[in-house]
Amino acid sequence: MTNIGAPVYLEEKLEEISRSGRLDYRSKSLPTWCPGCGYFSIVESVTAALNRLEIDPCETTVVSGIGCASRFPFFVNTYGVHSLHGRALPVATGIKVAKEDQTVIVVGGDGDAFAIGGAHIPHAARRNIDITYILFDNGIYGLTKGQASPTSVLGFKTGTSPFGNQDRPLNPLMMLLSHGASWVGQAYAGNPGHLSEMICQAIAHRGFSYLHVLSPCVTFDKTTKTYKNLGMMVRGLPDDHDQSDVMAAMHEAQKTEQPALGLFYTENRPTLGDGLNEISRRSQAGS
Amino acid sequence: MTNIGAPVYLEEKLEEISRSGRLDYRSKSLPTWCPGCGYFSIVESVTAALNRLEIDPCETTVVSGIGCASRFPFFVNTYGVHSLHGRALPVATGIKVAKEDQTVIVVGGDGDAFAIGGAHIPHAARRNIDITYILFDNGIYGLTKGQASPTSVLGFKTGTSPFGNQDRPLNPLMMLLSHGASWVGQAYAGNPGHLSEMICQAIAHRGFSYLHVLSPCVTFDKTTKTYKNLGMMVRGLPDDHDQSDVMAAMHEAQKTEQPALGLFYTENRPTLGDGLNEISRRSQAGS
Amino acid sequence: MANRPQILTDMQVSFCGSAGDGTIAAGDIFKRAMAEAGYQIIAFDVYPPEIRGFGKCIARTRVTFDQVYSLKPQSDVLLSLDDSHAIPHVGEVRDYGAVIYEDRPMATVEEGEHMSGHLKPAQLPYGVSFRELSERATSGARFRNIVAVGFIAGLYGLPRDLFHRTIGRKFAGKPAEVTESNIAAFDLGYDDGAKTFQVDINGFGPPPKRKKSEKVLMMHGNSAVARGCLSAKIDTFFGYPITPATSIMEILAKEMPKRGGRLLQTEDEISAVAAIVGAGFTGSRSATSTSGPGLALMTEVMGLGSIAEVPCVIFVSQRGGPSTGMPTKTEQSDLNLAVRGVAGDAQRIVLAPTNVEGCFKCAGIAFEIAEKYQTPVIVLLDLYLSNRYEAVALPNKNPFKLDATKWAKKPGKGDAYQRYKLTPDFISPRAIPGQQGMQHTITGLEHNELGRPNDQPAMHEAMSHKRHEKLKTAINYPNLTTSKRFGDKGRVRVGVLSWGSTFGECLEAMITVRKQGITCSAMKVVMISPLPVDEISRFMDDCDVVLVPELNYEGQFASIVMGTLGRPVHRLNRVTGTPMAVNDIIEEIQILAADKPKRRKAAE
Amino acid sequence: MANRPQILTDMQVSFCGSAGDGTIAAGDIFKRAMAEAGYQIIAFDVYPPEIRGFGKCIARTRVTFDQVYSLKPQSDVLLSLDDSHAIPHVGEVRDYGAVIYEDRPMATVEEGEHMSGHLKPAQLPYGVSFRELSERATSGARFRNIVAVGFIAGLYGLPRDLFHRTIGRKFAGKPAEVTESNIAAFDLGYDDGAKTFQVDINGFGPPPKRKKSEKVLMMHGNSAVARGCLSAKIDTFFGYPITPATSIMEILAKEMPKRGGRLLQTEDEISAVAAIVGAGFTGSRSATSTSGPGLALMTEVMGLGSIAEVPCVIFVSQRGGPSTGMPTKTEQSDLNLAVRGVAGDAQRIVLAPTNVEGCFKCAGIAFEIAEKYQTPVIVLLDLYLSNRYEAVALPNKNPFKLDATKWAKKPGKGDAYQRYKLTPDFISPRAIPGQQGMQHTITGLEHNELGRPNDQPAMHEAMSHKRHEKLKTAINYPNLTTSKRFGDKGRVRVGVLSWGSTFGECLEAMITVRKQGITCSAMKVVMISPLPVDEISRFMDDCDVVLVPELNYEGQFASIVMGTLGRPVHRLNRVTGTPMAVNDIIEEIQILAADKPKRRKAAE
Ligand SMILES: Cc1ncc(C[n+]2csc(CCOP(=O)(O)OP(=O)(O)O)c2C)c(N)n1
Ligand SMILES: Cc1ncc(C[n+]2csc(CCOP(=O)(O)OP(=O)(O)O)c2C)c(N)n1
Ligand code: SF4
Ligand code: SF4
Ligand SMILES: [Mg+2]
Ligand SMILES: [Mg+2]
Repeated sequence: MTNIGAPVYLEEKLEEISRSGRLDYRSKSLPTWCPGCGYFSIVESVTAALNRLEIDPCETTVVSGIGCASRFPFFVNTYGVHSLHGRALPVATGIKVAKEDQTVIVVGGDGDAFAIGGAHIPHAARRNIDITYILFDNGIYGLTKGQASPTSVLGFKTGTSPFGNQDRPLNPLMMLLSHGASWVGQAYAGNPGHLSEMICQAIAHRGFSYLHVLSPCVTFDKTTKTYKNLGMMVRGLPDDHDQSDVMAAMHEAQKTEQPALGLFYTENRPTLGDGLNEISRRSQAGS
Repeated sequence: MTNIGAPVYLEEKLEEISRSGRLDYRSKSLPTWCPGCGYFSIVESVTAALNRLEIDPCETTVVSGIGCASRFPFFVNTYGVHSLHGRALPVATGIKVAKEDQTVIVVGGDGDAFAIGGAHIPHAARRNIDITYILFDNGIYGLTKGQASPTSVLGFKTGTSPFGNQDRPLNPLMMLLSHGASWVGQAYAGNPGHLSEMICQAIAHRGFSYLHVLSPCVTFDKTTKTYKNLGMMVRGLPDDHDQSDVMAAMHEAQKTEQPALGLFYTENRPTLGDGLNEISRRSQAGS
Repeated sequence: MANRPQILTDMQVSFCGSAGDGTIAAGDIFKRAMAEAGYQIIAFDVYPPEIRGFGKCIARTRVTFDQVYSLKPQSDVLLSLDDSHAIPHVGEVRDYGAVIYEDRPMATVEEGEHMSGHLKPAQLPYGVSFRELSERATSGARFRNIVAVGFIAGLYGLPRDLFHRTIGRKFAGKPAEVTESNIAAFDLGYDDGAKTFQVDINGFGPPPKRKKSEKVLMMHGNSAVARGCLSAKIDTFFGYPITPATSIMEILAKEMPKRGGRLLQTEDEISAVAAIVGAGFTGSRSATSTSGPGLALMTEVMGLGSIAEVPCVIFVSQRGGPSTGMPTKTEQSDLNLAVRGVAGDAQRIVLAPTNVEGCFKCAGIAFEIAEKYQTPVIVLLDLYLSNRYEAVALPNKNPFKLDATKWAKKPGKGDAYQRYKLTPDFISPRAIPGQQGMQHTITGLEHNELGRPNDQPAMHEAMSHKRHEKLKTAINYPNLTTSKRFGDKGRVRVGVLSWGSTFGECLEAMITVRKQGITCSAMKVVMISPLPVDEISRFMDDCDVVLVPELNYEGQFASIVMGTLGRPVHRLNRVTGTPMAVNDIIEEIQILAADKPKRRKAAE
Repeated sequence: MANRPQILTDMQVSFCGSAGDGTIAAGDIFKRAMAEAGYQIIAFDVYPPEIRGFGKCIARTRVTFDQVYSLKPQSDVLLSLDDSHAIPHVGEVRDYGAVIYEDRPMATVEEGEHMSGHLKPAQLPYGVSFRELSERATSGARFRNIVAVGFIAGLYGLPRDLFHRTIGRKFAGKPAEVTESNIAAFDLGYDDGAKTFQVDINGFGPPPKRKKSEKVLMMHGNSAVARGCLSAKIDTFFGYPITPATSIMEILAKEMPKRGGRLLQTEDEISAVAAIVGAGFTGSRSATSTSGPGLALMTEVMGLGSIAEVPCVIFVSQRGGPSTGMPTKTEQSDLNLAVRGVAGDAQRIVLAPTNVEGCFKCAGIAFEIAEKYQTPVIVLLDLYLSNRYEAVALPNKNPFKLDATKWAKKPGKGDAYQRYKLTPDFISPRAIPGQQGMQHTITGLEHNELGRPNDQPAMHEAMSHKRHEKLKTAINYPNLTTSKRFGDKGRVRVGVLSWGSTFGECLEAMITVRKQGITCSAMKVVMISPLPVDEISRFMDDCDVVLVPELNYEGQFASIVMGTLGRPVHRLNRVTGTPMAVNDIIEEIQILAADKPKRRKAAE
């Protein structure tokens, strides 16, 4: 786990990919991200996971907000909604409630999720809606050309924090655990093998799964969350980590100086769909 | 602490109050709440605390959203903003950033805070803005005549959940701890002595203080968070609870079946105002 | 004595008291019994804004043989359960109408605070001992309101068993004693009323007979909306409580799950509207409901719905504004927001029903239109219409189309599905998740036919054109009356152009002035956006002057009409928080009719 | 040859290439050098929507002796750094203008893809070896764009040291080699240009002299807004990034702390506007900035600002809509939202500057007006105005009042302070937190003079009246030109009524058609809400026909004018995402002028 590989680009793997069937999940639009952006490995991993899980592209909907990360749906050959800044989760909620049999994946950036979209996350988690949320954390606003985000580190100089960011960054993993998410994990764009594995598990989980992906913005962050820095910081979860112990998960999540990759916490409990079915049952039973 | 007294109403204490000087903090409008509503003890405790801390009414601004709880500012003789549903915190942020020397108190209901206002709490907490947030948790939407709220218990039948609420309630204390609030406590409207003490401490704290007040809605909740039920559930924090240990605080906050009253966590760290001053200093120093 | 009617065929009863008196409940029993009997009903209650507290409540019910369109400015009966609240309303009782009040109030009443001292000479006073009768029936004063209902029923000789049935139904869930006590109280009141001096000597005539092919039900605007949704087979509903829209959601929360529908209370209005866009994308019939403050929060997502072309329905019940405003008062001032409150050029479909039956129709049709034109549809009510009760004849057969979608065919091999194909009717054939080989991504960015981001001038021009032209064709949607003219045909002195709940009052005013010899027509406009320009133009061509009465300060509909047609109208605006007084409209028509035919600077 | 000018006094240069070519940087050096020399400048760059990627960039700069109001439809010089992007723009070069392109591209170019094959007969081709010269100067191809700037400077004989200084300043923070390499590249380009055939034989004339009492600065609309804020001594700013408004916030983030101001990036636009309402309540001069999608989110809180009567300022830079729309294209389609996008009857003050200098003025005045009338004020720009550079003469003395508040006196003993006192000028004297004995609570509920909730009819009528009448008086605010007429006086054939960034093009069109013998005036309207009705009415009285050109589909300003005045206008709408072509306006004026004087059905 400490041996994090170099980023892997599509081009290099084209041969392997076309054999695998993954390409059926790719759209004809090539990603418009900056060369070297961490996001390339995420799109690659998502298509690989869908392929591996044999989920039909037409049974999958990918929902995003606005941001570099949120351009994602255009690059996959599933159904997609490129919605509004911060609103991917409620749009996805509508989709899942209306069409329980779709596999719904939500993608987006740190600003999209924890700034403007912050009201929605606790509710997706507590309701345990059966969707997968993949959060692309580059610690910056990429699309608007580099301003501080809720996960920007202290002191980071950006367009809107020219004298250094003074607002303590949020701890997304702690938050999601406290909201009651039933699957919480972390991965790193610079470790695509592990990323791919985690995405597979997250999609396979029945309930709300939250995967936090650390992903460098090579254009607007040359100093803090770079491949170099992150590569030195990330570590694996302890071997004896108990994935069913929420306090243990929080304990690990506190160590933000050394972000751990892996599955922090998982539990099985009724999903929102189960709850709605229960309501239907009761109403038809006459109470 | 286990000996929770009966609710105390203004009328009974009128004599004591008028001697104390607290009445200077009361406005001429009498509360329009239902007789027996838990909120009466909160308004009483806030005025007592301001009086005890000798904060001039004109140096205090109370900000609220919309809801029964949010009618609060009309009943005190400070400056006040009765703002919009869910927006008390950002309005208060504007006030405090603009006028650092005002004592700013935010009040509001569970729906106001954790449903529509959910995006704002993490940011008030992480910035450590020096305001006091008193949350009136009755587990229901009072003003709109009884619908489920984010803290309604499972199975609770309300206007919008006639077959029983299926959405797992949020755990506000856990959330605030995970957001990095620098003072997190809990009180109960049925224990006004302790409530008063906590409000005093919360206002005195330098930084963002969050006080969660359990308060029955006697009109729309006859079955779950009643005086009777809450009175049997609440307990004190363990004697050896370490208020500087965030993991210990979370451990206690997990026990929602037996809500603990007291100060869960506190720390001293720079406030938003300190950060903004630091920015000014750096900018004037030329970097 | 000349004014005094011989047989009463149109009776309006107002109950007035404080929140604790059971005022609203009394009105409720009265109107339900009369509707049950087969009369036409219009009823509207006024509440205080506080949850508890002792604010004034008034429950007004108008009972008629033939259909009418609004409450009358003058009631036939005022029943006071609390004189301090009711005294200011004595003036609204007609000459030779009845004023009924507590004869023996509990506390001694101050000089001048008892109703008996405030009656006008021609009004008929009935002092009744509500409290004593209640105590006699049930050993408590709690049933004063039921005694009062009984008194009125007795006074007019209305069938006793009719009321017994209504009372029985109202307390069906409760222990048997509750019903019994209520009936006992009612009967004592009835006996007292029956043996007193009769107010309208020939009593109240029997109700008209009904057609077999319809169910007549008494309901308010919000329940009619809920019924419309259920008839149109709504699949999903996402909402957030807000007065005066909440009851739409509360009714659906009870009814949808029984029919396999799903309802979720979201964390706020933004999530609610985002969720219906998500649901709409999947082909689900989805709706939300809110009021002005919530609609303000929804504007951004509704813009997404417009450009991404997603069907969904938003019910809006307006209340007094701006901002939190007057949550328990009525107003028509969210029209601007509904029609023009959106970033960029995004025209919307906005329907505004004018009565309770219209609420049912517009609610159901909204789903059809949303699907057909692939766009958000707003249905605009107000507190008055949401809470106003009418006896409505519902068709026995479901009148709504259950699929109005133009579906796409699977594209040929190698061809991609074009979600935003430019077509002669401006509507792109649709595909939804789950359909094989039709995968696509919808977006709020300007896009090409495939849905890929594209901001080239020609593309933006073509797509803007498509989106606007598409909506224009909705004016001719077959199952919907988008506008309709009533009253005199051909050239008229005054035309009244009206929308929403106020149309009832306009119609009454028009009928009245025609009797006075003024040529007059009234046009209701149900589709406010896009505006049925041709019909309105033709109507205006026929009118010497056009009057637009509205319950808002700015004359919002008047501005929309003038802004679209570039022609002047006269505004009549009231912001009292109450329905518009028919007399105000009549007066304004009279002034306009008396004026010189050509008034140039009319727009101000 | 007749068309060829002898001395060039008006030069427009377009650099065109892909994002990686340094196109925008080349334009930037060129316009800065020319502004520094003292010429008048208008410049506007067009970017691709992606962060990276290889989309087209065009940097257009117009350099003139006297003030002009827009870019010309035809450039004098097109400099191509990438022929695949530049070829479609050859048509916008005038006859006998210069087209400059890479003579020796790196890769072999396909048949038909080299610029030389696309020139029109009368255009002058200049093939230059940018790449080779760059490599010669710096051993790399990175400085092709600087070579290109040098070539143009040489071609026109512009002072070499002027450009050296500008380059030096641009790279001031970087290592010395960077500046040296750039200057070397520039010089090689210059030498090459100087020794070639001269395009305009007498060269470009010397710049005009300046007045001492003003600073002339080149800046874009957003920086002018930021400067206006700083001159008005802004205290607090709360904002959330969004294209094309972000740079307002980014400039203020650098400048405010130096002056003791405080700026906070909030979690979203709702918090930003809520925070400025909070700050405004305390007496702080507070502002935010956003674009259409953010404004949509702000509507609810802005309604609170209106009814609670809190001063605050919202800068809005419009982009292509609806929804996320076209973030890097210009449009004027958020007008409806700005003026009418609010729940309830809440009129707003909306100012729309028409040029960069106006951005400065409106920004500063907005704080005065907000304070004076105790209300939110929107200042409406668009991407074109936000990003357009002009040389602006700023007054040396601060032109803005630093306190425009009507303050309250402390009430007498026993009297309560009335925050919403009804006064003859409709403005209630203000008090703010910290002032003793003036405590009060502001609210979004309808309220009485004390600010206590009150929804009685008379109170709501009085307060609605107060809020609307108050704003009407703002039309006469002394330091602000709310509308102004240009061109012919008295009766004219065609009047052009215009707002925002498009006014420059309207002015150019008006000047042109007057030379053609058409009587014409152009009126700019700077205060869009409340509308200066009298001035516009008088203007319309003078015009046979009125034309309203706008960069939106629906003719939003036209509808507002018609909706307010009830009089028809002609719409001219373009939604290309680019500034309006002056020629389009000219053509439309010509058609209207040629038509019969009376056209009735004009409104469509
Ligand atoms: C309502 C609204 N506000 C602001 C914006 C501008 N905006 C677009 S993306 C973005 C932030 C992107 O940051 P993040 O979510 O971290 O995604 P990234 O680009 O870093 O992948 C912002 C502020 C918008 N599109 N809509
Ligand atoms: C934007 C908006 N949405 C909805 C409402 C209606 N509303 C008023 S208060 C309230 C909920 C109140 O619940 P809570 O915050 O728990 O306060 P409580 O009344 O229980 O004290 C709602 C939904 C509103 N005023 N504004
Ligand atoms: S700006 Fe940053 S996040 Fe956006 S595509 Fe480029 S590298 Fe990736
Ligand atoms: S409704 Fe409930 S919360 Fe509201 S005042 Fe009454 S008891 Fe209190
Ligand atoms: Mg980011
Ligand atoms: Mg509550």
